[in-house]
Amino acid sequence: MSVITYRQALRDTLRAEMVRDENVYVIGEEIGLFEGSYKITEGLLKEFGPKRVRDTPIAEEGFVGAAVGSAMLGLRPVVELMTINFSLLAIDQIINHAAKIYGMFGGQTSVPMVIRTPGGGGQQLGATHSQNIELFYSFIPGLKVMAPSTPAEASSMLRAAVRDDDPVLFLENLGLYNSKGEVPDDYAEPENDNVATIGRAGVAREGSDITLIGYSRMASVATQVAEKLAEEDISVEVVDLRSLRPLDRQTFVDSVKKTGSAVICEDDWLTYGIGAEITASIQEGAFDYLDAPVRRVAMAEVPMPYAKPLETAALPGVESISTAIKETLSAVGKRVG
Amino acid sequence: MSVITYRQALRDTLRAEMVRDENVYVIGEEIGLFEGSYKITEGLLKEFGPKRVRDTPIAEEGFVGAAVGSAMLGLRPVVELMTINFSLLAIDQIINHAAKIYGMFGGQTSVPMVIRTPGGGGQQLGATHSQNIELFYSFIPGLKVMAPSTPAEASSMLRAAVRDDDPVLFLENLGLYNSKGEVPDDYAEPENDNVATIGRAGVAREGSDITLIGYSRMASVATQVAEKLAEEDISVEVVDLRSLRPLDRQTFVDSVKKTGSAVICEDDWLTYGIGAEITASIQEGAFDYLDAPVRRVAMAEVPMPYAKPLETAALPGVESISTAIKETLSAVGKRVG
Amino acid sequence: MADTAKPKGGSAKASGARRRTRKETSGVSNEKPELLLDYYRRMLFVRRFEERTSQAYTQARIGGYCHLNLGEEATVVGLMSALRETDYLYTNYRDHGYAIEKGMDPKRVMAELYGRQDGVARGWGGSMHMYDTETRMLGGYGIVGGQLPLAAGAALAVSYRGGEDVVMCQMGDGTTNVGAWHETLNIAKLWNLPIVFVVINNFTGMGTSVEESSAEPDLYKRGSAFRIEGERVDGRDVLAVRDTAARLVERARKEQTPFILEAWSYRMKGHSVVDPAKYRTQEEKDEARSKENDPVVIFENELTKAGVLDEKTRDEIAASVKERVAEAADFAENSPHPDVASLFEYTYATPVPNESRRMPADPVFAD
Amino acid sequence: MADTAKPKGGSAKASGARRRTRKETSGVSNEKPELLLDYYRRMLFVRRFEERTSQAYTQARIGGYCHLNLGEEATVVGLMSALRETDYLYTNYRDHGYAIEKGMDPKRVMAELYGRQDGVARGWGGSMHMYDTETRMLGGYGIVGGQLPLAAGAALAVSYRGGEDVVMCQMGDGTTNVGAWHETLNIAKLWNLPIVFVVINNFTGMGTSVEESSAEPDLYKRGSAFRIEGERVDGRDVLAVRDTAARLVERARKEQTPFILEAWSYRMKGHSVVDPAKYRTQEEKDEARSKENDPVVIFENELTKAGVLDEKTRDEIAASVKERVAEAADFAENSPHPDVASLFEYTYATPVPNESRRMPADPVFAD
Ligand SMILES: Cc1ncc(C[n+]2csc(CCOP(=O)(O)OP(=O)(O)O)c2C)c(N)n1
Ligand SMILES: Cc1ncc(C[n+]2csc(CCOP(=O)(O)OP(=O)(O)O)c2C)c(N)n1
Ligand SMILES: [Mg+2]
Ligand SMILES: [Mg+2]
Repeated sequence: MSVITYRQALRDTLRAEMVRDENVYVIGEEIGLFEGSYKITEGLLKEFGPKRVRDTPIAEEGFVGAAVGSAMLGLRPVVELMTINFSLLAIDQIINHAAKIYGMFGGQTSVPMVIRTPGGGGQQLGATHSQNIELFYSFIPGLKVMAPSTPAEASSMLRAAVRDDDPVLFLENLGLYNSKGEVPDDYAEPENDNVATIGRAGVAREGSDITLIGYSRMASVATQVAEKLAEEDISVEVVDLRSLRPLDRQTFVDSVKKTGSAVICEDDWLTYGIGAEITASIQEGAFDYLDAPVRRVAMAEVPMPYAKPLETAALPGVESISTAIKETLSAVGKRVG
Repeated sequence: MSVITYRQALRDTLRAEMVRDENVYVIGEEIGLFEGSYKITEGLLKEFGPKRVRDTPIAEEGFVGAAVGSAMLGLRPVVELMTINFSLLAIDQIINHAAKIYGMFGGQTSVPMVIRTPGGGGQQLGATHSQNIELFYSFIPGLKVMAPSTPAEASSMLRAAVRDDDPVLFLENLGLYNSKGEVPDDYAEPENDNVATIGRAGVAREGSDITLIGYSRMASVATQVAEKLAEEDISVEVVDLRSLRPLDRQTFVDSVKKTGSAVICEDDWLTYGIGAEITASIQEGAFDYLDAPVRRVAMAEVPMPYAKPLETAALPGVESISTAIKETLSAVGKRVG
Repeated sequence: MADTAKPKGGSAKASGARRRTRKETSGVSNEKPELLLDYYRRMLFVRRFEERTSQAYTQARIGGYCHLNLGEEATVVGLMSALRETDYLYTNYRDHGYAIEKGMDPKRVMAELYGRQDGVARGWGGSMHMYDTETRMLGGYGIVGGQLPLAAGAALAVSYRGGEDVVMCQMGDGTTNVGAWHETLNIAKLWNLPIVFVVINNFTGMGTSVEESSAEPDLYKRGSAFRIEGERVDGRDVLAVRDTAARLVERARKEQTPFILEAWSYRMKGHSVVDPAKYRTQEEKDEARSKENDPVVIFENELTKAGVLDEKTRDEIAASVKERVAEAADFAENSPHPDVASLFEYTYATPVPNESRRMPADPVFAD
Repeated sequence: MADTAKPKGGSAKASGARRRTRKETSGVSNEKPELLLDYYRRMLFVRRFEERTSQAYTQARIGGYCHLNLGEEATVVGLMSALRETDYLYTNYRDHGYAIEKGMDPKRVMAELYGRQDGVARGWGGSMHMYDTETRMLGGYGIVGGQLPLAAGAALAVSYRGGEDVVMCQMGDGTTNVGAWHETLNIAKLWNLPIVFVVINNFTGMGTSVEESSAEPDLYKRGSAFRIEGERVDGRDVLAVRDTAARLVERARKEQTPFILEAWSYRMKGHSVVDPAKYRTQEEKDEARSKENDPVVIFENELTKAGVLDEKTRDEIAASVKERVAEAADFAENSPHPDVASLFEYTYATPVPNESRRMPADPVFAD
């Protein structure tokens, strides 16, 4: 085991997949000479040359669509969209084309491609650059959506995404790139077959009092919350969704059946956010086990302000999540530490 | 009272608003000479001329954005997007611009505009032309989203949308354009001040056994279901959401508190669909009143197939909704007719 | 850039005049009779196929949006004759003729229109979405301009692998105004992609004219923003289309660079089958449907005048075309509807756990 | 179309040479000294303001993305001098200088950078989103190209009402590759809108060169796809920029039609404050920061040579600029942070029932 950053895990795994399969190439804005806005493609242009590390003009619709077309002929593009906010410029090619081509033409041609893109607020980037809109892609049959929260997941899940024959939206997070974690020693080997299963959630930490559900950066915040509350003798089970589409309902429903209550924490807006589906699924799958309503802790429903105090107030964090957990536990009559 | 179509209600109200306020103009593809793909703008070019009825090139991003810019200077554009599917080409202008300008610049300039667009499956239009993606807009703070289901609502709600100072996504439905209903005799008068309140749901039909919730076309299907089940002595209360953002939770939660159970019917896909939020809200707002899990009847999660039998199977309808209602009622131990 | 014979806004007279001029420099006399008859047969086939399609639509055997190639037959046959079998094709939703001419079995094209299991896309696509991996027709697309980036991507894959293939990307005049046009052509030129963008100029989007929608109405010149060469050709003339297209396709293959080809012709009917085209004046309607502008009639007359087509052959061809179209309709009629049990077969190519396979009435949890 | 002095890929030598050529035809001798000193003062102010901004960013007083106008001072001042107060301006995120030059109080611009209540956008926008209804600077925008359709829409509103105003829409070279460029310019020409599209060519997007991203690297020529005239100007030369811009702005006003103006100059530092520009060679860095290419130095030398600027005046100006920048920073520092209680004030202009005003820890139902 070695301890590396989430960024390093992505970069090295991407490199390994490029070594393994020469149909894999990366494409996006400023990923070559500039080495990526967030340096995930550092060194790749030098190693693989411009054919396999393709800098594009600012033309999200054009180059995402071109990646889709190339995938129709069997290449395996890994697209970088600088942030998920800019995906709105390419969303027609993602939703109306990448996600539809397999089904709309009766299963003749698959579209093996990955779109890597970071979400994440909290960087004072303002209203248009701080959105968490993975919902849009998670909603679409024909797409798969993955959201790793640790370096180890980032590696095994990116490998899975690249090897899968369907279009995968691979959600990263600005707030996770520098976070560290353990990975297997061979995580960067091209021969590595440690491939995550798309469509599976995981229990990141076991607990018995309540289930706390998150994904991406909020899964890691959830773990912090659990650690903090453990000191107050509250035992929180943390479920990391990992895959937003398909959604592994059984894993979190089973957890709730065990604990009897749940809180969801999410970086996106509450109304219609990812947590709505999680909540709806819990009430349907664990109706008789629920001792209190499922609570959601999400971003305040405003365009994200630039000013730091406003931004901080708008975002969920350890404090607000802990509050919701304690309120839920008192609603079910469990002792609150 | 007169009985007219949903189409006529829209057309005549639009005309009346144009007469009332000369800052109101309509803009979109094929709305002038062609009189609109679905003829909502019939006769308007002739009456108001090309300045106020502006045919555009096929350039959704460009003309929607231009409408936003003109609204910043105080015009009140009513944009037609031929179907909501094509809104994906303009979504950056809608979400990153129209919805952000008021907040991002600290409340200096509002964006008084309406984007009218129909959703709707069931017309054999295939995977890219049959989507119900109002979710994307309903999720966005800064936008308002309205979804009328009857001619009377279409009229009073369009009037409200045009007079509101914020960007409103006004959802119509291909399957509703020819549907008929009563409207007040003066519905087409420019002086008419019958303006709906944005942000309010309504009880479309009272009942006591169960609450059935829908919006747009599915609200009208819900009423059909209620009528049919009434014959079997099942009393269904129908809630028409009308406004998807803001969402009037209290109205449907109050209904569920009365009936003790709920089913949601929706044309969009189940996972992460509009119904997820409704369900999540019900479990939070009426937790102690719910006698059975809230069920959702939604579209099968596939890209919409062209072939009629497949399309029909994929869509919710009176049958499938009735089934879910009866199953829910037997789960709560109520007599099923 | 060559500018051959284009009627601004579509005046039959002007175009007729220019057309004659062009004719002096090429024509049927240099061609093998069998080839000419083959083109004629194919053009007639597209014509009759589309007429049958229209009829079937009216009889509610075909649903959805349905756009026909009526008036565009010479362009369809000319373009497809310029491609190798191994070349790739992307088109818009007005794709029936292209599908057939690229090599798909008309029976299966008609079956697709009927939404049947033997359709080229198993009934999942319908009129706007003909597709066949085998013949390398990689799709009709219903989102205006959606096919452009895809086609460039296919060319990118060819170039990535050092292949010899060319991609042809068809679209309408109105499509040159979408953002994807700009982004795609820029990329195609920057990356030296072997692709020919073909703009079918029928002078109108649905009802909006080229002049009202394109600030540079000479569409083949719009490549200037990318240093892409363009040519215009009389799309009513199958030989001119074939020759110009072949020249550009071969240049794209050899020079590894994109080109634009604008082919103009008349849309004989409404935008789609259900459109009565009320926005057209009677004069415009007459012009669009006049014999002078009808590529099938034009070619028939030329072949007759040149002695290539006699009455007997014409009747034979008409009969055989009629029969094949009838066969296609029969085949479609008798092909089974897709099985509802197959509804979840085509959402994903790689199956993974927890995919939703719920019918509308199913609860989220099976048990 | 005029093509003045543009270094392909940016060779200082070549551009220096061309620059001299141009100088023979215009210059400081025809201008009033007070005006020249005013330009100088304003350019220097932008320079020092941006340097202060950079420093404040390093001290974590400013957050988010932060893009500076360093190297672009002559362009900023020249362009803004060509506009009437009543004309409208839209820009990209590299907007501090424009905001100030369009008339906003630098104190409030700095306060916006600090995210404070007295900021021009009350702290909601930050560096990329300067905005002020009063001075008709209708926004810096962070989505590349997002401002283009908006600016055209503003021009549409002017035209709708028969007004006299012109809209200027600023953007970078990389922005000419987005789809919105195409859609917007086409519309602007079709609809006869009074708007000037200004492309600031600093030879690069973030790190990608114009040649690698634009198949027509002579950016002012890209209007050819819409029959829009374009000109190029040496953006290091404040008078040349002012004159060319003024000519196009007045033509747009009079002729009610759009124009393109390309102004080239060097980006002295990285793309944004945090970018060390490692992808640039030492030679490129030297060139971008050389005195020969520094618009402030160039103008200072010219004014000195022309006898307009003596040492004393220079020092006075330097001191007054320094003081005003310090004042701005002080003002910003002392402006209060926005009140968290105002978080829900700016989501909607028209309040309606059931708006969400929940903080993250709040339940969906208050009680
Ligand atoms: C993005 C998008 N916008 C609008 C439409 C609706 N639409 C379908 S066809 C059409 C006109 C296209 O005109 P043109 O490109 O000239 O092709 P033609 O139909 O004349 O062959 C329009 C506006 C669409 N399908 N997609
Ligand atoms: C739609 C979109 N794509 C990508 C980005 C990221 N981005 C920000 S600035 C920039 C480069 C812009 O270059 P240019 O237009 O030349 O302007 P400059 O920064 O040189 O002034 C990019 C790619 C963005 N903000 N928006
Ligand atoms: Mg056309
Ligand atoms: Mg630049």
